[in-house]
Amino acid sequence: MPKLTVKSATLLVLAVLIAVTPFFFPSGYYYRVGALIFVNGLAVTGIVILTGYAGQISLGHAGFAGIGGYACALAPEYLGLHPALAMVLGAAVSAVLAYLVGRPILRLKGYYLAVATLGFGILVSMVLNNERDLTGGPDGIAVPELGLRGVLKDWGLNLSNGQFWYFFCGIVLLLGAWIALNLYQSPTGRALRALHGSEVASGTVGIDVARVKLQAFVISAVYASVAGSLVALQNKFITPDVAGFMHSIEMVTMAVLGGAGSVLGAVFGAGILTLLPQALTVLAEYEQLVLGLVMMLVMIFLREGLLPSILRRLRGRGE
Amino acid sequence: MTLLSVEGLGIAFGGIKAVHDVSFRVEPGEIVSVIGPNGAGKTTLFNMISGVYRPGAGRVLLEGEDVTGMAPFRLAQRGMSRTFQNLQIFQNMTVLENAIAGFHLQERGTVLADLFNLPSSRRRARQAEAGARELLARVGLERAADREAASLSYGSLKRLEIARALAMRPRVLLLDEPAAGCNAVETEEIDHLIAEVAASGVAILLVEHDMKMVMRISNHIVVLDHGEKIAEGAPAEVSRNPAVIAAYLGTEEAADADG
Amino acid sequence: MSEFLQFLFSGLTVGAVYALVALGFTIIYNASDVVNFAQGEFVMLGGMITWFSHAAGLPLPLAALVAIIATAALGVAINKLAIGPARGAPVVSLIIITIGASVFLQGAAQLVFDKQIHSFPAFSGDTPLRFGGATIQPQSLWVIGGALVVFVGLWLFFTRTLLGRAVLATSNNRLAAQLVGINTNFVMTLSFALSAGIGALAGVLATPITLTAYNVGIGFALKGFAGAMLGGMGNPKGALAGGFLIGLIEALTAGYLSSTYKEAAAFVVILLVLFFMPQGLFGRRSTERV
Amino acid sequence: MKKTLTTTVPAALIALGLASVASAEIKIGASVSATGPAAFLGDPEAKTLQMLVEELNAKGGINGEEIELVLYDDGGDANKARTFATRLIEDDEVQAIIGGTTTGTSMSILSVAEDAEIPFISLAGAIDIIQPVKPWTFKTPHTDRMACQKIFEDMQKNGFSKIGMISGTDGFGASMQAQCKDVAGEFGIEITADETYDPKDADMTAQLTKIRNTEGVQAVLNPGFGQGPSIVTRNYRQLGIELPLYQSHGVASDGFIELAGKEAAEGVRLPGTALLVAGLLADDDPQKPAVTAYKAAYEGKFKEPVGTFGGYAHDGFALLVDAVTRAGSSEPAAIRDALEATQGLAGTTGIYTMSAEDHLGLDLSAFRMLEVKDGSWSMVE
Repeated sequence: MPKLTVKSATLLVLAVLIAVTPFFFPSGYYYRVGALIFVNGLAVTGIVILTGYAGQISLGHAGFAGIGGYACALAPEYLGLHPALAMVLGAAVSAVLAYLVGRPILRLKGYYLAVATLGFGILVSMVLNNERDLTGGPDGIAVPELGLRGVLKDWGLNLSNGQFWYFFCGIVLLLGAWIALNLYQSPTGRALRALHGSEVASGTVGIDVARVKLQAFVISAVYASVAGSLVALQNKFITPDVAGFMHSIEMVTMAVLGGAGSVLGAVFGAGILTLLPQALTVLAEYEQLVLGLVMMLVMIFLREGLLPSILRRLRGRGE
Repeated sequence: MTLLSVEGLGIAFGGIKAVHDVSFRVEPGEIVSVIGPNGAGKTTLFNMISGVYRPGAGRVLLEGEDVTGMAPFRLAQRGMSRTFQNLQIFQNMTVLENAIAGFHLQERGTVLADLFNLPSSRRRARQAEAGARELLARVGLERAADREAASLSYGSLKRLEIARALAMRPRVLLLDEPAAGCNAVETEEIDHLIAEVAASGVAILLVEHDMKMVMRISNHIVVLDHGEKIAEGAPAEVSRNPAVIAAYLGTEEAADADG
Repeated sequence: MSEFLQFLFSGLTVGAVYALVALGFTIIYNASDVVNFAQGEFVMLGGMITWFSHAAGLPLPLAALVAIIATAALGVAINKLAIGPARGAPVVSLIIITIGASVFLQGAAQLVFDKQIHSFPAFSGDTPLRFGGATIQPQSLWVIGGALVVFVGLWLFFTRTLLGRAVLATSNNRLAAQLVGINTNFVMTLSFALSAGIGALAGVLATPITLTAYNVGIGFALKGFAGAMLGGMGNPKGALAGGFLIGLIEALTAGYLSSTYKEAAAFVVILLVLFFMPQGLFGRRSTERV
Repeated sequence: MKKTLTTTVPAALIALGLASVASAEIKIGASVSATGPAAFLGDPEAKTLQMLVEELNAKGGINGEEIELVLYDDGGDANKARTFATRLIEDDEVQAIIGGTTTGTSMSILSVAEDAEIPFISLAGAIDIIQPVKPWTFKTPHTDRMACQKIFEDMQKNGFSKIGMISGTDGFGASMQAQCKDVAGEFGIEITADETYDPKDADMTAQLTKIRNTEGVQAVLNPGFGQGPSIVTRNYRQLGIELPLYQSHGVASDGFIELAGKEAAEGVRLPGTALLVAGLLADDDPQKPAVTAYKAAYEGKFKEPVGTFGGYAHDGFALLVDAVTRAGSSEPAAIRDALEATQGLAGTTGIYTMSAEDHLGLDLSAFRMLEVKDGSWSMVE
């Protein structure tokens, strides 16, 4: 068997998944779920870079998703920007903010880093909740149409709303995965993983630990921001929930559940946690109970995450 | 010109002087060993020189420039590298990647190039990989290149750490017990490697418990006891120094006999 | 002046609850290096079980006792079933495990009890006490007194009893503690029981003021966590001071600045403290060994 | 949370789309916030809908056809609500949707429903939901603005012109706070103190002290739901503030009196619905039958007091049943047209008369000014 690199294998699996699964969709609703999985997968890919590669924790990344989302609501209205440009602006604002906040925060480690990022996320969501005149407050705010679907229609590609967002988010996820995989094998990615392995040793080989940590933080913030923008544009509506504490936790859980070290694991984790509430609707009140149980069991028994554990077991059987 | 000079270095933890007023110099191509009984402050001294701890007193000069308390990565940029007594290997990476990480200063470029896999990024990575493979061959680990670093034996990890430290082509190299846990053959290999590196003009500062090795390869020896320098000089001089015998060699032999 | 006093009372009342939660955090953190995000659920359970037992006919003191014992048992179970098996896992995994426990307990509480808001009578009536033009509910004194008593109790326990010293020894160096014959498993069990019990006590004392429902835990957990962090993780004195400080900052911000950003003030202060004193107000700086 | 009446584990597979149930003729979808921060509102809504569907089917359904309710819990999350709305329409193929406990979730659902041309009855307060009028969207609760108007009317009658407000920062409180500030001028009322609290706060004496110390305040208004208003009411009495306290319809339930304590709640006024004073309604009151029937059924079944929010769900369902009955068809378009033609339907909240311009169909008269007297709700003359 010709040896595939992790990068091409991951991209291939994702591309096939995105292209082939729609043939098995019984209804349009599944496009919606697929699109959500891709968007979550994108945000979680950012967490993979921060947590999986660089070993840093953030319990506040939903804050960046909030910034990305609200940029798409506010920039078109106040700055007259096209929603697509608003998304870019949101990413830029998130990057700058991540840079400014990250510099002091990333000196902290472990639980201290966790609480600092958590505080940051809560502050963002508080602003979105409280600045009602600007953000619409807890009730949320409308987001303009991206308009790309109309353009595609003019070109003769007629997609339903659900289909359009499924494929659009799928393509953005592929792009995000490609970038994350590039980073993994690159000098910067190596530096990130090195500092994960040993911060002290990283210093002695000349890695500016503070700087590369900050790079990882900024990059992952951009991922979260773009994901937030995609949710907002897709829903044409956004509420501060997107920046909430529970959303931050959800992102980290998805990453760690799937296997924080790999992009495919991230998408896998995003898939599981996105599908879980959809599958559990039948089990009525048990949703929270099951979710909590899954979180605990996976972390206790499959420490490296679901996907790596499954792959290892498969490989073990194969050999 | 003196490559590394240490002047009156000292540090205290919670009121206890771990290292006090230690001075010495290391010239290019020279191997200087720091010896002393357990707890004499050798590793603490190393940590201060290499910027892991900020010294409470004294100065560290690198090529005449004051680098006291400078962050390790800046020291690395100025040509100082080190290994660790209790191994600081990137356990989450392969052997080859560990060695490549040593080339960080040569291979790093802009993040954007790395994110988009631009030719410049690939070229840098390729060059680093070639250099890393060469180094692994030099320390005899070329066959283990693709293994997880965590799966290597202790002796191999020691060599890997030296390879990583050499990757950045340091002018000053600090080795903290490079032969600890190695068998006789491995120790001899490391011996040769150190001599070879020194011969190329690198200043080497060594902490080592293997007295035979120390006596064999050192040009100069600094003896610490209770954080203070009690003697220094050529190996032959030091080994005859009664204070050293009393404070160090005696206890060390006793310890060796015990265990 | 009476205005300031009123803000002070408000801050102390809320701060005492935070302090109790922070003390609970501290005990578990000391014994196991785990920050237990489910700490807030212990408060919730303390309140909910007391309400439930009381409504089922038990006299209030007995209902409270049942709640504290049941919650302590749950704390032990969480240690045995979820945190013990994950010993040595990275911080992220431990965070997710304890948040998982928190989500699980909430899910269980809404099934076992309900989703309504509940309360039970204050211990010493509802007639407010007056001091210098300001008023305070008698129940507030119960909560503040509770926080102080628990703190002094813990202090005596840790400094004056052999068992307490064993806990401290375990927190300093688990292996060494085992070597000198301390049963570290028992110490862990004890710590979780104690921590959960204190959380439940906070719920019992505070519910007549704050009311309770299945989802009130996470709010207490965040504030208590922030308080513990502000004071310096792992230091009971810090936890007490940090908890009260957060309460006071909130009340004074609400009183003198803006109630809209009262929550923000607490988090801004925490961020500032972390930036400038990364070990918190009372924490000790640690040196990494290499 | 899907709850068909026969819930089995194999149904989990069905929910994943491997098969689909198609037994009932009329399929109604619902997405409410039975958990999460708005669970206090959404939980009674979910219970009410389940209860009413069961009751109706026991009586033989509508025009002889059974009703199937597909109920999901969106946890108050707008993004989830949109997913469930998509699922209800595309996968469950429902003919109408009731739900949207909060304004945010309602806005999410309505955009899906409008696109798919499925009638949607929202249970949330904001006026934006039905203004401008959207062809497929209706709602049952009064708008926040109407609640403000009702309260200010009463204040005006009592000669108050300067008031203090203390609002929750949750969606309900924040939205009503904004509406009240907007409409206050029309009643010659000036808001001289404007404070807020977090829905999880345990003590509001700091904010109330500030209001008390504000020059010239004659009354205080507290928009909010959940435990916040109960704590505000207790703190209010603790501080010995003698000014009249107005609460919002957000706490219009017997539970409020219980939580705030009878003593503390004494004298509190709020705009409520007939539901709270079922026993006090005149026998010829057109709302009496609906109100008493619902109250008896709900309190009998769930052993907890009825509240305004469950009432919204009751009315949403009643509107729908009425529309389907009149339309004689379960086609979404026919249901929509019939909904818009609703005339004089007496619900628990008020008497609904819809039109092409008005998809709420209530006026201020539906609100009754209530006051706590001797520990229970009474009507203010």
